Amino acid sequence: MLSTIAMILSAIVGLSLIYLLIRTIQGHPVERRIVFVYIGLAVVLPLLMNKTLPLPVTKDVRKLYDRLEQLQPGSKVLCAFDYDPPSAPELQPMAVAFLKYAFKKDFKIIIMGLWPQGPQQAQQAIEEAMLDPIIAGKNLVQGEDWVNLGFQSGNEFVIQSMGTEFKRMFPKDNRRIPYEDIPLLQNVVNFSNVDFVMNFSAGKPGTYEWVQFGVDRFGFELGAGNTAVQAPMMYPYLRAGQLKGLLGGMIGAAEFEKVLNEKGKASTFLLAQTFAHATVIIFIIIGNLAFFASRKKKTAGAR
Amino acid sequence: MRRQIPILITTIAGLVFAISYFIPHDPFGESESIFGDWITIVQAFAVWLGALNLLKISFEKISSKSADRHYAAIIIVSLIGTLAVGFYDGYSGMAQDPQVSFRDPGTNFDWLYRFIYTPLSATMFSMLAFFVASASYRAFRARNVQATLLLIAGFFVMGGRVPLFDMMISPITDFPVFSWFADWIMTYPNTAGQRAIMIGIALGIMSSSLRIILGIERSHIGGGSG
Amino acid sequence: MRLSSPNLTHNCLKIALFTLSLLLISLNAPLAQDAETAPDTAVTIEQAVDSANVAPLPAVNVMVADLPNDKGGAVLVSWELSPDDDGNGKVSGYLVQRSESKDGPFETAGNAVRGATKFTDNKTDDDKVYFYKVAAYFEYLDAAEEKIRITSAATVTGPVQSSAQWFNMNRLYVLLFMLFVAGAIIFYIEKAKKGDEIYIRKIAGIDAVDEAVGRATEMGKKIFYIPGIQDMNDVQTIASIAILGRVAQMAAEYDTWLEVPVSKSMVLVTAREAMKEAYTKVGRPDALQDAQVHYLTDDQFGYAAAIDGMIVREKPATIFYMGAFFAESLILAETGNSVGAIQIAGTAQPAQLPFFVAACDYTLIGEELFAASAYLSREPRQLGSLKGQDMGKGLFILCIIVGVILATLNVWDMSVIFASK
Amino acid sequence: MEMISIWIAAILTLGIFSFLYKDNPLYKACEALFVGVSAAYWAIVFYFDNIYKKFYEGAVTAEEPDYFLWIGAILGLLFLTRLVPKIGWVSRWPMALIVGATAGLWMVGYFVSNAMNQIGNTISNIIARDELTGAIAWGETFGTMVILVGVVSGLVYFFFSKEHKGVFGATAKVGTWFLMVTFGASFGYTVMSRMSLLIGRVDFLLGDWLGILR
Repeated sequence: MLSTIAMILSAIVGLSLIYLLIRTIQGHPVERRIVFVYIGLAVVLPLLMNKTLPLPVTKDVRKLYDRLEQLQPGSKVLCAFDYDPPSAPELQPMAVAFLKYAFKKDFKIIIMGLWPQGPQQAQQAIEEAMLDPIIAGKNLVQGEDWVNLGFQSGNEFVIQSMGTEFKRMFPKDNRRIPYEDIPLLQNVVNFSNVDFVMNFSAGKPGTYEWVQFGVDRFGFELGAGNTAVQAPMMYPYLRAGQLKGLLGGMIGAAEFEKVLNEKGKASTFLLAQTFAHATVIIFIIIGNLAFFASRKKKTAGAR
Repeated sequence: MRRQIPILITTIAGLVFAISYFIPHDPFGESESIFGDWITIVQAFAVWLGALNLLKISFEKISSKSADRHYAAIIIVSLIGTLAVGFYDGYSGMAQDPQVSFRDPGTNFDWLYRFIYTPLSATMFSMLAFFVASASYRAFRARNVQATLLLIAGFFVMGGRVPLFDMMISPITDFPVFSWFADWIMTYPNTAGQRAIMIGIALGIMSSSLRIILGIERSHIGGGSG
Repeated sequence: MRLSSPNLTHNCLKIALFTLSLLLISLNAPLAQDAETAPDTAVTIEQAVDSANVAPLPAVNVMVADLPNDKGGAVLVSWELSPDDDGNGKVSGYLVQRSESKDGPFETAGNAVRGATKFTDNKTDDDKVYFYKVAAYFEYLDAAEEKIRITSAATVTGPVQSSAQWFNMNRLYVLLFMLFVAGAIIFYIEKAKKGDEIYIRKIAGIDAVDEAVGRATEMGKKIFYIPGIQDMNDVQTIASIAILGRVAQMAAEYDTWLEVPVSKSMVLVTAREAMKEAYTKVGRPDALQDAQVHYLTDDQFGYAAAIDGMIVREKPATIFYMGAFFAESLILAETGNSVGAIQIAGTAQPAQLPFFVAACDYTLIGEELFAASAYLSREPRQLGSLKGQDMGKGLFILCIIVGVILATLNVWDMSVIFASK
Repeated sequence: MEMISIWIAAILTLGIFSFLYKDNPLYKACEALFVGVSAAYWAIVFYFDNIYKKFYEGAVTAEEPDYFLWIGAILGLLFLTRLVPKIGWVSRWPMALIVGATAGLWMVGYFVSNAMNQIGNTISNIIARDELTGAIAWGETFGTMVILVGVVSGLVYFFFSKEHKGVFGATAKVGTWFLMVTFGASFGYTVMSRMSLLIGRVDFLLGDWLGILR
């Protein structure tokens, strides 16, 4: 019912864009608040439609998946959560999908954050992953199967220092259990004792720093989930092999969910994302048509 | 004295971190770790400086009867209130067995995080979606060759990363032409452009760092040219 | 594309092959983490009815060596896979043990997952000598859900001693290239200090400054100069202030009102000084008013909203955006565009450049901002650095071209000297 | 309780969104709340995860105290002198430590990761071959050439000590095209990012608050 109304409404909204085009070409651009309304509708209506779309999986996501598939059960994976709530719509679905997959594959997860909010986002992601019946059935134990080391200040200096000794930066875990008393961390001294590093990053410090002060110094393997703003800057690293795979933005998250076969939030947002992109594209076109029309008028007038 | 000591500290710290990349042996390896410890602590104090400074400015606003003193009052109350909750949760959590962290689900601090901090910060940034749309309608023009190229590339990436264009051409072909093309742009021209920018920035950082370590650049310690 | 070393690729392929078959068995058998001394010889268990319950063959060709290029305290133990570690599920992992004497007792140094061929023992003492053993083991749950581990025999390898190195040889080429670039920068700074002319090419956005200031004068409207939202510790803000000096000079000459709203108190002070200097230079120090440079707020969106309001009210003829900008860039550029101002922007924030290019008349891209600042200020430090960096770029361009030709002709793969770990 | 919490979050969300209509007291109040809560949030996390866990427990209550950490704490306290303008100049010491160390770390880090490794990856046989069959991979070969041309021409564009004339100028021009395509890609991705954030908020309003999704 709601879905049908939403579809009819979006058709009407779509048609009204033609009116907008005419107004703009006539030289009366509409107020910005009207544009705001369109964007609001472009996001609200598709969410109500509750439809999923087919999505091809790009090779950067596939690459990460292939690498993860090669990790053996029992592999130790360091997970750096470097983001805050504003970027959570993009990164949280990745983190949840990753944790679900990792727990199902019996990876040992070591969580840390270079952003103060990171470990808290990680707690939320773990909470959600634990709801999965298969994972719940494993009765995972904090300290043996996963550990949250918390946050440490110092940005890239934390990575640099961890290259020698994790314990120096994280003398105790989130629950203040001393590093040496945590079963999972026995014989984990520095990066040479973890099998893979996964980073969810919304900016600085983040994947940039992990590559520069981690991968290129200590030679571990790194995979990353990034906000879309940051993702394009990571392609040189991806090509040079400094990054083993990249999930870019919510679309990357949706692809990751697809390839891992974990249905999550990102996939359900795909339609809204598509509508929003379409709206922006249409606005750029309208704006530019008006721009050229006015330029033509001007040159004609000058003659 | 006021000038020399900071310059000396800058140079020593800079040299330690630059040299230890090449010489892992002590004293460089070890002093790097010690300096790293200090930096993490100093940065923690820097955050406290920010919070205290905010308090100071807000109190000043109230005492000077500035127009936005009401908002300054909100800042003071919310800042002190959150600090109180955080300290209470942190210390009482330590007394429990097993210990509970202030960020564990169920604590008051976590409630503040989920229901106050998260909606405020996330909504603040989500407003950019509206601004980007209105800017693309009112300001993003193909005013010259450069801007035209930019908009065309943006057009294909925006449309290709979601199944928008590909659905339109699905009656003709099943091959996702546009998403393939968006991917191609990202993998090749984007990599090339980003790489050129990256190399340029790396050289720029290298030269400014060099000037800082050698004491030629002193703006960070409140001095102009050397 | 060089994504991984051949050895790794080889192993990865192997691992991928038997991942699936092993997954089933291992689902309920996480690796034991606790330190315990494992028996030296194979254990046979009475209940072992399954053929899989026979101890696996040990790892072969175990090698131990000091971890190279480190600061000591680490030994690298490497081996070749146990013949049983081939996808039939008979190996669950490897147990690395060490002792200070050849005859033991041996203690656990660590575990490695199946398919792994190396382990770094990071807990060694440089003064001591160590012996290592690498055993393969198989783990399963018996009828009582008890975890049973059967460990293979293992031979003792050693002795080995860890040590610190004085120079990381992998990084020699990095050092050479850095010395070249650093040398060039210092050389040209000294040269510029002596007063030697250093040429800098014309930059489109900078040429447009005259025109933009002139237009404001003709129209009798204001000029806004926005120096970004970062403090004075950001090089972009420093560059911005240098450009402001030049713009202020022109504005003073033409007697046009130049307004600089800032978001950091340090920037306020510095911008005022730069303006004073500029106005004095053209002999009009009295024309400068304090209100021309003013502080708005530290807050990002608050700053953007305040400038928005100013632009809409005052409708300036020209707006400069120079410095470090973040998400507010598009809000500002859109509003400036809507009042028909000429907009000249410059930033080194890659993520904001698209918005400036699409919404402004001229944009200084990345390094052009610094070049413009050197070009206008003629300061030896900046000029020399710019020239020195150009030397670095020149060397890199040369290396790329020569390297690609050599690689394509299969003469020499030059990339090895750049790929440093 | 859950219900009240969600209502509070929803009201705050709408309060911020009210700015889209126009600047108003509710928005300003929400903004002030945000500034206060986030400053305190940071302060608390840095206190417990660093000052308490790293310094206090490492240098004061530990069995084998690491006395070196005291120097870090003293430098940190010196930083706070900024609050007192008269003695504020001492805060330059810790500042000098951070600036110096960052310069040293970055100088090498950027040079290695963003210059050396990128040059190394650009230098390759432009004829790409399939890893398994050894046949020429035309798509990858073309892509490799695109990257080669893009990197070189981009670097030429950022060359400032030579005039952009003739072949050099033409190359620089090609460089700007690459930069523009790069910025276009960035632009598209940024739009994508911003829209996702909004979708996240709308999902909260419609789903968690109003409960009309699914």
